[in-house]
Amino acid sequence: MPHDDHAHSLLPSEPALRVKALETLLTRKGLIDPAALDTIIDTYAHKVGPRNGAAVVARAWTDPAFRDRLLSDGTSAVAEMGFTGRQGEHVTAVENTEDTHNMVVCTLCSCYPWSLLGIPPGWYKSDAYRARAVREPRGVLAEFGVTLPHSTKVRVWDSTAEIRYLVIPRRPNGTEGWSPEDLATLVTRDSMIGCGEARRP
Amino acid sequence: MPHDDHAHSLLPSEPALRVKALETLLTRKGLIDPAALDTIIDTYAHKVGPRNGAAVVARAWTDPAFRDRLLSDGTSAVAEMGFTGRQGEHVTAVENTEDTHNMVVCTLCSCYPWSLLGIPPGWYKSDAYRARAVREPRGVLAEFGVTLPHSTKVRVWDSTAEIRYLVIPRRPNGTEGWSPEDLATLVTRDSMIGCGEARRP
Amino acid sequence: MTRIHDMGGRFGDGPVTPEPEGARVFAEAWHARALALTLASGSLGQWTLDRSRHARERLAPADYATFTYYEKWVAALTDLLVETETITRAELEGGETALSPLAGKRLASDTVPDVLSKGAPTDRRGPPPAFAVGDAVATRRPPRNDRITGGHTRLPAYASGHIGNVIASHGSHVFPDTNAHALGEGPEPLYTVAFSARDLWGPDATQGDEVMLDLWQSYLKPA
Amino acid sequence: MTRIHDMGGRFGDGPVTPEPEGARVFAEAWHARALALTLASGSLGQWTLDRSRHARERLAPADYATFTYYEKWVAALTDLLVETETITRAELEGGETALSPLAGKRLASDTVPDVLSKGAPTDRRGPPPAFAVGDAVATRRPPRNDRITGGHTRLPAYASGHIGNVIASHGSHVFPDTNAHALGEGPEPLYTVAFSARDLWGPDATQGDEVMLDLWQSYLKPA
Repeated sequence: MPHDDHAHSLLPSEPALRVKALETLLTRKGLIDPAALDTIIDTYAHKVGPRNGAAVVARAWTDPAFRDRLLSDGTSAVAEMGFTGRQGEHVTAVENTEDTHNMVVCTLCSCYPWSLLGIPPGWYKSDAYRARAVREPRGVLAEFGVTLPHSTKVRVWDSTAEIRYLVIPRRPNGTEGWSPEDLATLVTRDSMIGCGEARRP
Repeated sequence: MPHDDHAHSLLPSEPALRVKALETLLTRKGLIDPAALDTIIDTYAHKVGPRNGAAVVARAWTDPAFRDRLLSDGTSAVAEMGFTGRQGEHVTAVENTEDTHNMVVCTLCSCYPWSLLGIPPGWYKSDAYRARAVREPRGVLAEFGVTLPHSTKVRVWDSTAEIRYLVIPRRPNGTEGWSPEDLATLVTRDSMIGCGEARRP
Repeated sequence: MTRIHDMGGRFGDGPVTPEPEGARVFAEAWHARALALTLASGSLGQWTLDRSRHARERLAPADYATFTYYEKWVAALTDLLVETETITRAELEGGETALSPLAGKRLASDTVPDVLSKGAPTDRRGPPPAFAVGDAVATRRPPRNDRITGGHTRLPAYASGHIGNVIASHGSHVFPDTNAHALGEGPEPLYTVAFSARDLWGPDATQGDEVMLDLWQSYLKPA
Repeated sequence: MTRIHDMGGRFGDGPVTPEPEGARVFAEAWHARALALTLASGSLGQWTLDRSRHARERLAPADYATFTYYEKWVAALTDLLVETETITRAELEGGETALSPLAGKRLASDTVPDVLSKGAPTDRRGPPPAFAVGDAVATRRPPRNDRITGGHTRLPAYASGHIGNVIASHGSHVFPDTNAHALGEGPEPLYTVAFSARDLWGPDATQGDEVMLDLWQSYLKPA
């Protein structure tokens, strides 16, 4: 798109105006502090996002004792690294192997491990993903460019309660001796949802 | 609404224009004869409608041998009266009694006995009716002003195949000796779907 | 659910709004044209009734949920016309057009009464029925077309995986699951099966109330 | 299905469209405001998270099927604000307004980091678990809230009436079916149950693939 084009009209969209009107009303009633909204937005726009999960994964790849703690009690293990809070109160980590590929969905709404991955991407919240991930995970994976052999079993985790699932993707070959910080750069958001693999070095 | 108001703008609606465009294209290609459309419309607007079903019901009320034939082989019995054809190829009649109230729906689309009742009313085709009639028939009946005692069993017929169901409502009291023609005036469309009762004299 | 159309038992829809007995058959003139256009196009013989039902079911869920009734018909009709190459996308978009090779099959006005009053019965010779009136049967779970993934089927989700009793046997009828997909009429025994409303919906349903469905033999197994 | 939101397994949706890893968290500025407004309003304590989920599920099916994600959030938020009398319809329509008695509970900017990083765990003391890891269990059919007709429940229709195996036991957690309806937290044992994909979907699924769900004890019985 040329730099002088706008993706949308400059006229605010109808939902944008409605949200603004609601915010104004709630502010007038003393129910909302707009500065608090700014802080919430800043948190999820800049502070809490997939880099958290990537740090967890990279540490699990390099620290076997941590990996064991993560798999046996995900909530405590990620809390060690300071990752706690909203939509991450109860964490279970599931590990991809040659035999098993894990994939996460919430068919009933869009539950997602915010404390580790931030706000879910649009596709995770889409009807198509919610409807299809449980029924045809391999078809969905193909749309992400991932093809698994039939010998790899697919386990789809439908997040129907407050347990939030983090997928530990397979560590790429050729990364022996890498630091956790360098490894974390290979860990994509999609790989921690189970819709992708970690980047190759 | 004052007589000089229009229910809708005089500007044709978008679907109206699209239907018109499709008709024009099909006519140009020689696939459609607009006069045939007129004949189809005239058939269902003026000729085939609930008066057919009402005549069947009134005869069943007054002619015990016909009633027996209607209940044992609905298709043949209504064919005797000249009611055959599209969306009425296979007819089953079900009779309301003090013990049993029958009600018809098509949850998957809007199957309906056209040859006997014509084109279904809007509510029959609505999501609300399709979704609710099977689960809470008594709640739906209440919206039609019909309240049944708990001792009356409700049987809902979901028209999932090409069998079309005709409900024979209960004959109103006080109609002894009435002619079939007079009785037919008491038989409403809704009563033959099972969402109403016959009119009282 | 199988698809968005399979809404039996769904919560969240509002009240049913009765209409006066004398209300117009077609609320809008275009509704009548849409219906007639669909019937006349169907008589060209390029698709089956089952396929036309499936074409409506296949509409995008957001369209199915918001289109009015006849908008669904016209949208599905257009899809069918293009899929069967009866018309082309270019023609739809206003491009040049020519007489169709199917023009000879055009429904003539004077044959309409005959065609409508003849209808298209779906009873056929078929295999002997495996079940008798009175038999207990269990419906297939999940509800699915077992020949075509995501294909047309007439077992609603709400009645899938339940046990009912055969109350009528209708001989064999054209099988929608094949007939909608050009796999032939594949006639199968058809039954009416009665289910306890309590079984289907739980204790909110009134004891003794029943729901009846017409189900083909391959949807059923002995219970 | 229970409601329109219960779409697991539905056919008819298109492909999933991946997004670049670096895509903006909020595609539109108003998305961010909608999310923040929902979180800040929730912290007033007038409803539970379960009730807010139910408020989204209760949107009219046509709205649910066509609203964008954050439109659903804002529509449900508005419904909750009015239902709890936190705001009035008249205020929404632009009428006069006054300071709310709940103003003292307003989420302050400086407490946001604390509130978000604390979260709201849902594990509770509760009854001892009736099932152990390895047990076979059958899920409730139909899927329903057995206290409130049409109420909130977290058993998806596709997994209802199936047999699976308990693979994890999580102690007791707040029970959404009561907590969404002001019937208390009613903690119940929560399990992760594994189902064979073939059982759920039929032979189109790959042998050995599984679907796991987190399910509360009252959704389950011994199999």
